[in-house]
Amino acid sequence: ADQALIDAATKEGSVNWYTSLIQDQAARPLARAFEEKYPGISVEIIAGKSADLLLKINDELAAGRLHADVHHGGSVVPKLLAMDAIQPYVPPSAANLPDDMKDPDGYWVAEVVSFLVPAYNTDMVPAEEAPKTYEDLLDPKWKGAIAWAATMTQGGPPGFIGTVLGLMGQEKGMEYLRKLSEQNIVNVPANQRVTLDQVIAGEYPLALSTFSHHTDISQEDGAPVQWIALQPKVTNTIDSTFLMKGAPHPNAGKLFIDFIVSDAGQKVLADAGYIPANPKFRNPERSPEAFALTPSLVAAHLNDWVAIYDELFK
Amino acid sequence: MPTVVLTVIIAVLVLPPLAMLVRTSLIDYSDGSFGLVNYRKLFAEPELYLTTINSVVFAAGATCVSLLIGACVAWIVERTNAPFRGLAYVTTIVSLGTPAILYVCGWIFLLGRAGPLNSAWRALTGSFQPLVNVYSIPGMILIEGLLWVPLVFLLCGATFKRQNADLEEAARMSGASVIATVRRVSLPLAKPALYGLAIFIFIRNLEAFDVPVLLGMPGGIKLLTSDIYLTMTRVPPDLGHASAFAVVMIAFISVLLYFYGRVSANADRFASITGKGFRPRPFDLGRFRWVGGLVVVLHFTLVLALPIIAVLWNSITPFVRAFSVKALGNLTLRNYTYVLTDSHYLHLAWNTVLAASVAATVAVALTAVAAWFAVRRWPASGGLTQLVSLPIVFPGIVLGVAMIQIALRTPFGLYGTIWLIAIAFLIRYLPYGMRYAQPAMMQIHRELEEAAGISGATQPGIFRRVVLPLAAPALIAGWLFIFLLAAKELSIAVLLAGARSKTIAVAMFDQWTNGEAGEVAALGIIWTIVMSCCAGLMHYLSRGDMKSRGTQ
Amino acid sequence: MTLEVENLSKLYWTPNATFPGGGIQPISFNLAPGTFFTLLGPSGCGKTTTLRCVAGLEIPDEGRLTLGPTVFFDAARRTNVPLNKRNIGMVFQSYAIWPHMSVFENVAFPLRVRRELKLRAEEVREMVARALATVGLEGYADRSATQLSGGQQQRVALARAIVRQPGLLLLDEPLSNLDALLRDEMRNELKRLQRQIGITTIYVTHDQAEALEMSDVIAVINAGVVEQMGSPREIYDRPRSAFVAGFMGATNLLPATARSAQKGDSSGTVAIDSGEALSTWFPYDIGAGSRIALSIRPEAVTVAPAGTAAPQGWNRLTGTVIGSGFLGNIVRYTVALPHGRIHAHQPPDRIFAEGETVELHFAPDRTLGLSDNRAAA
Amino acid sequence: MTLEVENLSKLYWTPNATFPGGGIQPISFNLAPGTFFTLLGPSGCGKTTTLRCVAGLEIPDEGRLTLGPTVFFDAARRTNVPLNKRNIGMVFQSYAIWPHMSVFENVAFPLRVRRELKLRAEEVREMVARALATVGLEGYADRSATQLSGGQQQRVALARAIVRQPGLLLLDEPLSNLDALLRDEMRNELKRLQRQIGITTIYVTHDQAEALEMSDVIAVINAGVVEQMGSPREIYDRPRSAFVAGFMGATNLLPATARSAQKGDSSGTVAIDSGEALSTWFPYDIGAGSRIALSIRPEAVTVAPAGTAAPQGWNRLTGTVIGSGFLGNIVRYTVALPHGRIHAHQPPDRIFAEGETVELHFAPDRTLGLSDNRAAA
Ligand SMILES: Nc1ncnc2c1ncn2[C@@H]1O[C@H](COP(=O)(O)OP(=O)(O)OP(=O)(O)O)[C@@H](O)[C@H]1O
Ligand SMILES: Nc1ncnc2c1ncn2[C@@H]1O[C@H](COP(=O)(O)OP(=O)(O)OP(=O)(O)O)[C@@H](O)[C@H]1O
Ligand SMILES: [Mg+2]
Ligand SMILES: [Mg+2]
Repeated sequence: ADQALIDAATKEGSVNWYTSLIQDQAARPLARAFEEKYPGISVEIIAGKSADLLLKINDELAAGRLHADVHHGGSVVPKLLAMDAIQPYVPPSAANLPDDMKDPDGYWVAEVVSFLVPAYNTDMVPAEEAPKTYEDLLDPKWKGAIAWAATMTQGGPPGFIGTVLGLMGQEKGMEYLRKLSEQNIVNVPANQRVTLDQVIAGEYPLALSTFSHHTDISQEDGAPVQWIALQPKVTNTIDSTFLMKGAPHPNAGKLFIDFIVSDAGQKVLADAGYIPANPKFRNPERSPEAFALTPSLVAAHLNDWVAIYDELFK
Repeated sequence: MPTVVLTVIIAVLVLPPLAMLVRTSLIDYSDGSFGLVNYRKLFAEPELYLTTINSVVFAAGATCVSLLIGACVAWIVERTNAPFRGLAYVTTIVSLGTPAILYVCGWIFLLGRAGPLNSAWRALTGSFQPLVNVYSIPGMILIEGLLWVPLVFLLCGATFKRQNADLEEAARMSGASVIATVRRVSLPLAKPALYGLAIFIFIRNLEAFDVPVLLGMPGGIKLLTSDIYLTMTRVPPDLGHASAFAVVMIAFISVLLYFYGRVSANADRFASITGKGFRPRPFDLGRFRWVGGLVVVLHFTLVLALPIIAVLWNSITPFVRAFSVKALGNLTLRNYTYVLTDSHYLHLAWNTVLAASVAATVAVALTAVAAWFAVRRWPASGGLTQLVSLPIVFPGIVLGVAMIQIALRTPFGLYGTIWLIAIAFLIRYLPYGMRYAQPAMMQIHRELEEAAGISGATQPGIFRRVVLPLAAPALIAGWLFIFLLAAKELSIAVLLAGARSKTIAVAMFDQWTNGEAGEVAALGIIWTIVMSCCAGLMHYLSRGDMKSRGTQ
Repeated sequence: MTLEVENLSKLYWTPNATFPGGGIQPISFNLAPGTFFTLLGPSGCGKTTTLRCVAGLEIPDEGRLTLGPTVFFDAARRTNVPLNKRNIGMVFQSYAIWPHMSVFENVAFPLRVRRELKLRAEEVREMVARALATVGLEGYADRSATQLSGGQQQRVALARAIVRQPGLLLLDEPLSNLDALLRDEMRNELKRLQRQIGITTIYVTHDQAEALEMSDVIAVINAGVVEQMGSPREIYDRPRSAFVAGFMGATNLLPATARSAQKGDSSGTVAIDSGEALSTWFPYDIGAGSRIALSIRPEAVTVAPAGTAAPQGWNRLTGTVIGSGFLGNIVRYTVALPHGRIHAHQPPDRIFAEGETVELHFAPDRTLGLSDNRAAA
Repeated sequence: MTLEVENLSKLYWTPNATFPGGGIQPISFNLAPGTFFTLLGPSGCGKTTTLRCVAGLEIPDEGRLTLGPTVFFDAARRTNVPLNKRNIGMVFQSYAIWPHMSVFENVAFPLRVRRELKLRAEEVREMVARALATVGLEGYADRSATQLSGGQQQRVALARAIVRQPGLLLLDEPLSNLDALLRDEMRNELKRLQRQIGITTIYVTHDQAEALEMSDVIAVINAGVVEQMGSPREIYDRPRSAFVAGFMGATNLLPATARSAQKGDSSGTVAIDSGEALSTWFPYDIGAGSRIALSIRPEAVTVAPAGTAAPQGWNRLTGTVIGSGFLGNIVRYTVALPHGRIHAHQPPDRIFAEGETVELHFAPDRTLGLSDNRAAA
């Protein structure tokens, strides 16, 4: 980053980072690394679910007292874009990223990505019986045995639906989903992690739409769980980071975004168990073929997907 | 005049969020326009009839469970010489200190399909059908009921503690057995407390999210709130639906509170602390002492031991897994080391204790005065009870949003500070304070206050020197309850947390959503221990205080 | 200070009732400073209600209440001095002992809450000790108030009422749970205190002897209405009605109807309902044809063996002894007449057997002809 | 049924005390069926404690308690019949009226909770109505118990105790808040009831007249110890000690020291502390040199103008009238002696002025020489 920006940022002294990244392992180490690199600028972490953070930003905007500088999140980008609340900014370090990891219009850059994959309990399901393709999920033996987290975000059933539609096309996709709905998928009213834990605990043998890195973490601890690189492609969601329009500390915000996307930042995220946006830091074994749900795609279709969920799976 | 001041204070606290609630209920979140669309949606629900019945059955059942267990145990502990009485307090305080998600998950863990009970059954019979299905209305009733047992226990305990033994002894002399005495004298005298509590818990259950959602949705049981939960988990949450529901609930509780007002209209009828021969003496259960002890132990097992064991288990296993001998091999204290070595939590703990204790103290103080005004029918105190009870219907997240909006519009830098959280806690827990304070005031015979007035005490003097000390057991119980509940309150704390005002609950939530179930459990256990120590200390101090006053 | 009570009234209405369920009808009296005023009347007649109105614990429906220069209450002008400003000492019928305080704290309370007294801890301790000594509870100061016997609690209530020497003392049966000996002591103590500091005192008791002995003025109340107010002698010797006579000390009431009108303070002859004619003294006017009762006190009746001659001019009746009761200093005989019965108190050395026929002799001036409104009450 | 109480004791210990704060020392008595037994004693002497032990409300420290064939309590054998199985009617000193019930429900309670009685609603109504009529509360059945005057509450408590005709009746000052007239009525009613169904009754009162008139047996208790137990006449006429004499009806106690030992039921002459020698009757043995008190009842003393001759053999003292109190049927004179004072009851027609020098005459057989343990008590 150029010195002018650093100076301006140092003058601002702090940056308010609204983030749903895991605190202990990602957010605080990242903030600490930034603070070490740029002494004099402190990172104020405002943590929460992306939904909660969006509510807050919404109210701040409505009251005209924006507090957030930098925000992180996937599903929120479309909403904020619609509200014209994002300041376009392309950090210099974004040059390291592939094209699908940054917004063509410069509104956002990817920070981390996630793979949404099915996971099964290896004690309950032998590896050879585990589903390999989308079609396998329709096997009657899975009736009532598949769970998913009933969160209405790209990371939940709507994202799965979007992927299916994207992979198979509207017509065939709908036909597939109809069949899938006859499997009586259990709506676990919690997030993906809890659903995965229930698989590990043996409550359900198989879950859809879980984060692959969660399974990786648990596997390391010895948990009887395995994720599946469902053929042809699993879902890939992008968590992006961006600068708020009218941010109270725009320069510090820019500097921080630049840091996140830089190698130093990406390394911290990789160490925390996340899958960084920069493929350089990814473990190729753990990067399946994926269908990317970009923010623009989500922005365009999320409501349709939710409607399909409401119709078929609720 | 003082009534007016108090009414204004409470109104200033309660009404802005209420206004926000009503406003939110009129917003159509799909396009941001105003209208009745949320109400229309609420009533257009095709299965409204069925879900209403489900909800009412669930709420009523759970209310019965908690009242039955809580009141029973409270009576045994406060009014008899059964053994193990101290255990009930430990149970209550520790289980109140345990975060609710952990608690509910503990139960799911125990009774779920993979739980020890069902696995044992499966191993025994080979049947794939589980023995108990927690994902059913009875399961939900049981777990929701157990969740509220501590509230009932603390409140009834405080009420029973101050009952005049003479009245019960007179019943015994008339030939009534212990049971008949309880049924015909002890319980009716505690009627305002019990009715108030029943109404309160019923409403709370009716609008509960967690258990209905955590257990009902996987089981395919739809309650009134299930749908609302879904709309609230969208991005951004559609708060309109929930708010509309809350507004409807307000109408409903107003009706219930009106009837409650009629039940408790004549305070004199429930006055058991009199100025003549008042002796709070326990019953001698005789041979049935051990039955009483058994009930206390059972209470301990159900409300504390079982779920805590589940949580404890989770905190020492590297990942979530069922009880098994195999798992004993790789138990680990890693989660504890992790939590204990991070000084970050110290800061969070301090924030939590600060916000929770401020909220509890102010809430108890306000409601004690409000209850006194209301019970003694001070002029213009008519609406106080209703006003104070209003926040009971605010869904946490709605209140949180309202607080954000209010804070953003106030000139002082309230936004993002711990004080905002404390104020939100205060508003949220005012109704709980009232539940403890009101029956306590009713127990005090009017003449005790009159005698103080005659002696020259001013109204504040009477309140401070006679009413407060006599109501102290209930107020202390209320304080404990609010403190412990606020300390683990999630939705508000998460929403209102600023960079420097996070609470333990926020940290737990964060870990929870990020898959650190083991760490959450460990943190939960540590937190429970800390809270139990706090509460135990508080309890001990107040008990010593009572003793020195010679009422123990 | 003079206490003036004017037309004070307070009625309780119970639900679904067309007449009040109790309370007091307009009542008026003036008490000179230092008067010991006793309210006497049957249970439920409104004594406590009257005290509570004076104390300011009930808001009267009507009336005016002043102590010296201060108007405590005036219904017409809507004045109402708050009770804690009235400087009244009161013993509640139910004691109203605070269970959360020790005996000491209970008694010290009136001193503690009045900041304007500015008492040092030492003084408080001394005054409390003195009050406790007065009621005979030395050594109980540190006891919890819930660990006292009934009589001890009552004494704590009394100590609390007198500890700060109030301007007006309201005592609602303050000695009812004490034994005669202690009661006697307390009575003297109270009387001494009352004389010494000249507190006007309103005293409620159900013990006629107590009322007669202690009071300057007695009011006999019946069903919320004052039947008679006056000095003890007046009330005892010249009761205004059969009710007062019957209430104020034991008496025999023989029903009769006045044939002719009778002037007050005159004597005449009356035929009682059972037929016998008796010479009677009428303390007050009696209308012709009105119901009256002849009141003869048991101690005025001499029981004599049948056939004994009565003193000149005395009334005599004949009857049968049907019961006797030993009361220590006297024996009470119950003698059945052809219609009704008569009680007579005799010295314990005069012994009659049950079933014995006896003559009853009593002087005409102790045979009082009184209007009898009891049926109406 | 015979009630046997053997060595019952119950001591209360207050914290930080090396001696008990109250209670009863071992006490024993046997009551034949239908006995009316009265406990009499100063406030705080342990009357209520005794009742509570008999009722089963306190667990005695020691002793044995049987009613007829059933052993209620036996400390040695650890028997303890639960109180609700003892079929006892009790009036609490604090009434213990249930505030949440109407008067009717309060009284009906003992009938309702005893299923084994199998009463029809009609019968219950009737029995309650009868009990309420007994205590003079007809028409109050539907009142809430909190809307009653003190005396009315007490009567409800009484009605509740008698409504189901219990096997044993324990009454703790049941009439203390009632006026003399009503008390008299209640007394008769109680006595009638007690005779009619032959219930053994233990009665606590602080009213000596009541105790004397109603009781078959009286126990005078002092500081947890029974001082004397016996029939009313015995206790009144032959009190065992100065305490009993003083407690059982008003008396004058003149302190003295017995020079020589004295046999019981003999007469002698004693010099009182102030010097005068008086002829005295000794009902019980007296040891040489022990402190005694001469007890002379006020009604045994005749007040006469100075110089009047005393009847043959009577004692005489000279003093000055320093006070008089009108008690209705009598006037109480207080006469100052050179050392001490004497009360004398005189008929109201005998009038002495304050300051007048008078003579006091009293018969030797009414001058009782009694051991005086009061200082020790
Ligand atoms: N719970 C208690 N703890 C300690 N001491 C007590 C307790 N109850 C009573 N006492 C003491 O025991 C003694 C006897 O009490 P009890 O109630 O039997 O007296 P009583 O004879 O009924 O007196 P009263 O006529 O005043 O009612 C009293 O001195 C009292 O202070
Ligand atoms: N709160 C009330 N509501 C209705 N009636 C009441 C209330 N308080 C008292 N009364 C009635 O008013 C009447 C007078 O009551 P009060 O207490 O003045 O009687 P009292 O003369 O003190 O009697 P006692 O000698 O029995 O104490 C009684 O008949 C009583 O039942
Ligand atoms: Mg009264
Ligand atoms: Mg007693």
